[in-house]
Amino acid sequence: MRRGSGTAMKLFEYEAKDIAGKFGIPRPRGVVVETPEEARRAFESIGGPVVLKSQVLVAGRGKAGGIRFANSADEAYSVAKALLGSEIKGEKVLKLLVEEKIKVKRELYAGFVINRASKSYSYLASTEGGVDIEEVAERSPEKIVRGDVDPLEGLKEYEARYIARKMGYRGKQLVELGAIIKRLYDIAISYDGELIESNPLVETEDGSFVAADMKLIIDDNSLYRHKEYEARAKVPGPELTPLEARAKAAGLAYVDLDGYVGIVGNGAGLTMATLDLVKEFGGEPANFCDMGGTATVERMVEALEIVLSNPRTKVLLMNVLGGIIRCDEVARAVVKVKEKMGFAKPMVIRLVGTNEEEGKRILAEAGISSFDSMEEAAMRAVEFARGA
Amino acid sequence: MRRGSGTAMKLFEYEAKDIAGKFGIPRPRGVVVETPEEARRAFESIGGPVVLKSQVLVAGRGKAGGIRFANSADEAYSVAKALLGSEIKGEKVLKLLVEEKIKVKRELYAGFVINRASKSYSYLASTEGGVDIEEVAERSPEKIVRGDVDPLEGLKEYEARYIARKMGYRGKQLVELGAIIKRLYDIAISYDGELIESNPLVETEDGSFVAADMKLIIDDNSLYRHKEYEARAKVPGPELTPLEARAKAAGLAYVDLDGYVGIVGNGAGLTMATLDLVKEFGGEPANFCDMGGTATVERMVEALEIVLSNPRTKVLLMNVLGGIIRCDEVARAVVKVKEKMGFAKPMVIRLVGTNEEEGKRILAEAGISSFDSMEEAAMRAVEFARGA
Amino acid sequence: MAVLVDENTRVLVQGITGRQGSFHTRLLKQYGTKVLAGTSPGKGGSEVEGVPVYDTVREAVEERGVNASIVFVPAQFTKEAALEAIEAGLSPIVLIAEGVPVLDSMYILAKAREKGVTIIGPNTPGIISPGLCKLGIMPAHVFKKGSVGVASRSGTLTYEIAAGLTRAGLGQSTCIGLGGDPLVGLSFIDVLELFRNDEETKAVALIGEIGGNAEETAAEYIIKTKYPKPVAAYVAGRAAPPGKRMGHAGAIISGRTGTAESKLEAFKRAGVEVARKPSEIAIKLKEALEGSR
Amino acid sequence: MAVLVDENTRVLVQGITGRQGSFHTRLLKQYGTKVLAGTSPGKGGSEVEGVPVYDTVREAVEERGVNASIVFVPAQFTKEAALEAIEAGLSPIVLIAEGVPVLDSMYILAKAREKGVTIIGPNTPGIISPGLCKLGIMPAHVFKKGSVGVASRSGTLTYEIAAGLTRAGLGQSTCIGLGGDPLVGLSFIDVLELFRNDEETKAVALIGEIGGNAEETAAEYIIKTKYPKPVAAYVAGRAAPPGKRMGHAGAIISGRTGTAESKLEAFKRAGVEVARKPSEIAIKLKEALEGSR
Repeated sequence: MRRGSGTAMKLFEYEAKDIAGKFGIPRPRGVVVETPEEARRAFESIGGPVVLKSQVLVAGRGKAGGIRFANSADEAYSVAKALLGSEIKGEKVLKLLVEEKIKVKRELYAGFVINRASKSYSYLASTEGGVDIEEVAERSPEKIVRGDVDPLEGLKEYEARYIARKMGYRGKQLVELGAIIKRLYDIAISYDGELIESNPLVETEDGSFVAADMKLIIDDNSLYRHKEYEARAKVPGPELTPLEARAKAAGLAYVDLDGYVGIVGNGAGLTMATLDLVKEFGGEPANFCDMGGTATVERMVEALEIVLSNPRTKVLLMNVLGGIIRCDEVARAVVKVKEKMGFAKPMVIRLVGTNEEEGKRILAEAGISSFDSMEEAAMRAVEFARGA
Repeated sequence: MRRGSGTAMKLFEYEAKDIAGKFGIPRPRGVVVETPEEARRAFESIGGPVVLKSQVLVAGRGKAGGIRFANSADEAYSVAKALLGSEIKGEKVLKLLVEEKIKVKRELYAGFVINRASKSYSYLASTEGGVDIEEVAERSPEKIVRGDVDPLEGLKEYEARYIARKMGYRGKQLVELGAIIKRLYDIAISYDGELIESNPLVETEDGSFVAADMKLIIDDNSLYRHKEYEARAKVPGPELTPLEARAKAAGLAYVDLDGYVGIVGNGAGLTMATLDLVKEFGGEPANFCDMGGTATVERMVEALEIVLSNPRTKVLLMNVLGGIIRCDEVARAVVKVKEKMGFAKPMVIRLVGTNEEEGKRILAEAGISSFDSMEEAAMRAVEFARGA
Repeated sequence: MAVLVDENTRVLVQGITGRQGSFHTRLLKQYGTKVLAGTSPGKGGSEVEGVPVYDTVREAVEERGVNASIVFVPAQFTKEAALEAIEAGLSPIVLIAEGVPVLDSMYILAKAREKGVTIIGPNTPGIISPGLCKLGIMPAHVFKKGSVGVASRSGTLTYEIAAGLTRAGLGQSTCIGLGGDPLVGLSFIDVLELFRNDEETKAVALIGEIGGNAEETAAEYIIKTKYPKPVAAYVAGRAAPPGKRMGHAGAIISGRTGTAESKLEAFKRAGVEVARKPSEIAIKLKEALEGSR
Repeated sequence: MAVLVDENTRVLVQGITGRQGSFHTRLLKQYGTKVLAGTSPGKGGSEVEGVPVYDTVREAVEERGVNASIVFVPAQFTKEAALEAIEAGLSPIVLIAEGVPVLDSMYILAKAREKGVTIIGPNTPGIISPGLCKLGIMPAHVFKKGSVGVASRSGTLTYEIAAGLTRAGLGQSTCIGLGGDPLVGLSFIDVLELFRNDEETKAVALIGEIGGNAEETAAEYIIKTKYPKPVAAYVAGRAAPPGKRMGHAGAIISGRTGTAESKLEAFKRAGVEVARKPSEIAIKLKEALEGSR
């Protein structure tokens, strides 16, 4: 069973643009490069001013200096040299997308996102693009065209044209922009997009439209039908900490936090509530770790080892409400880890549910005390941590 | 504008089976051959008893001797020699499909057809296949499983399994047969099938299913989205007479008949009614020829020439109720044809509607009389033909 | 009264900027049909024959309150145009194009059924309620306001028969071309149902042809419902051979199904006056109407 | 009474021959749920835990009259199974699987809406009306028949809170796991509406978590409708950082949307009793119910 991980499957700009190109969305001419020399050749093949864009997954690369221009092959070389290998918000730049510089008349926004309330895709479009669209929506809602797409019908070409019309376009531009909007939707459907957007979608000086930037986030539950990205999804991305990466590989839902109470629970809600209780009692959680409702002994052991190996963790708080998971198996997993890792860090175990007595007996034999109440356990864990 | 022609776009068995194979429907191992020598090699590659099936579009090739068996390479050679180049119901055999002989446990029928009443695909399936399914439906309706497919939903895998269940299958067979039925539907949808059927669909001795025969008729109005068959559709098939082929190339709806009154009309219903009137008055129509409601002068001329060049035609009866077609243009077309072909055959023209007076004047100047009533015109045409 | 279209029909012309669309917009307006808007993607803001053009149906509905549509786009694009009109709730929607792929028609008709919208066609001359509204491409002068409801699978043959009715002094309440395709929106039964409930309609003419069994099911319906108005029918194609399409995609005898004989016999069994010549329709209906007075 | 499932619920188990399906069929039957049929394509004719297995839902409906379903097939096949159940008109349909692609859920939910069918989940422990019917995978012993309606986005946390209610002498009318995915069939509002009309339900417990704005809209609904029954709420995830999925696919703070603070404040504004610890739900509801006597 797949477990939700800390991140979704975000594509690099150049990957999203390759898909856009396949679907017939106009994009700037461009080349992906990995060396300054390639950047120089890219400039020459494009034959004019270029923009060099760091291919990273973190947001805000522009403000962080990850997007720069070059007016000559030499400049392209030196800019590429500066960008490649640098870090943007902690993410190393391994590739650049070198593109022709577009003559911008206006920057637009167009995108589709899963809407929880309407249980459908919502479209969002605006003639004020190139900026944070949520800000535009808040500041100038009249500049936003939005609506829902009937999931059974899909977005029709004529609805896409209606959106273009509401953005104020007519004639050939309306038809072209409508086609781009329709294709964005087609990509969303084809790639199980949680979010797809072109921001900015540029209206050029000659009146045509070019997707100057593209973002596509794939629903990671759908990756089995997108084999080309499935393998990459298994490789931990640069946005994961080492422990998060290890947990992901083990199929655990794990998030690193800044505190010192290591937490393992079964079930997302119960685990979140355990974190909340730790905070409530004045402690700080070191992590979120949900083993899931059906974890095997191996997975429990892995969860415990990951949490205990976090140097920030001063105390382990485990909260299990056994249902399908049996308390005796949980207890055995705890004892196993204790034996393997030694008793360096104190463990506070809350254990109720299926085979509860057997589980408690096993823990008691190993000299580990357990609690019935998760609140008591959380309080004790915070006390331990403070004492430690 | 495309006009309905005398035939639909029927695929050869081997073509339909190639599609079936692409969609994952099991088919007998087989090779298409065009010479006896190829048939010999086909036998050798298949390595066992084979069936040689004449690839013709006319129905009833089996009874006409177009399907024969061979137990040796030499026999395959000689059977192929006999079949290739022979004629089956007037259609020349150019290709044979040489296939392994299947060990038949039971012959089934499965197919989808456009149902005018329900305005949807209807499925039809039976454990009594290999025979005329309409006869089975009449004789033993309890042996037929039938139903409609919701056009907005399409046929679901589970519906296909329900059909297989109703045919009496269980277990692995139910799943396999269901999958075949679903794929037949998928082909129908993908290829704009007016009719798709496998008859017989064979249950083999080992309990698996093989499409021993396949039939697929494509809606010719959809051929623009099936480019691979579009070109072939333009080549007149062997089922067309020379005049039908010429009319088809001209975009005319034309059907050759056995009588002697040549008929040209505008509009299918009006033209059919003209034929009916000729019969009503004791005559026999030589053809059906509908120029359509918007014919150009060129098309009218072509229609007239085709009908007049039919050696059976003793008299021409033209029936035009001008709407978008203007009577003066019709008259000019008639005069043009008369001048070009001479006045070998009498012409009876009924002409009313837009620019009627002008049209009649033109005819009168050319010495051709015209009628207001189609019934009067039809009666006169029959009289002429009898007198001729 | 009349059925489906009348003086309250506010018409949209889809594909108004095309050759056929603009030509017929002129004729429709000449006839007095309230053509309030047209659509043509990318041509929004322009005018055709004084009719404002919009890029989308939705705008035409929002700004002009149209409630019915006639679609002149080519067969390949009819599906998209029809779906746009269906989604906007326009009804009836007249699909003129010949050669619409049958799977497209199937989808259009199913979607229309779901949304409760009436489709006329495809491959139809349209519908006319003489004197009130013409939503089609028929030559208007052969029709006259009156009390005969006409439903037909044919085009020119309908004009022929309507002209005959008019000459005989029998005007028409509404004439509907069902369409010559195998799958069309309205059946004879649907139309009989409409005419039954229309006070103005005193008699009905059905113009059938070979192919399918729409005439047979209509005959059954007439028997089953003891249809209260006189009906006369003409069926074209008695001289047609089996297995050949006679001009219309739907006019084909398949196996034993769809022969003129079968249809004529069914009509006779149902007590329908059967005309052997187109001109007899007017004669038979005149007799029936005079007899029923 | 209870909502959605009760003693008249005739249950189908889809995917009954699988490990999870057969295991829970035993538990459901032990609880007294009327499990009348199971499905598993190709396994028709066999039995699981004494329950007859069919190849298709349609057969199970025809032969056993089932009217609700619990679906144990893996996430990849949940769409097909759910659509089969929806088409057969079963309701509610409980989708257990975690990891259903969100586009699949979107389609399932839209289709269910169209057909008027209730979906619970995906990624849900299911629903239980204690003493009447369990249609889920929850440990039954923590629940007791009574008058508190519970709706939750969580699994184990629900058991925790239900156990607390039971210990405090507060039984439950119905407990519904809405599901931990971004798109699920029932919202808090839907469930509040059901509980409002259920006589047996005297008070409601809502168990929310970060992500989305289902809690905020529920709070608005409570204000707008002057909700007549006491409501207490717990929201998990106050300690969660933004931008990270906390176990559930739906538990993520996106930008400024979906924080626990926002939800807690909304509930407070709506007069909902907000619990800071899971155990407080029972205390607050007990007070409210005693106060209202």
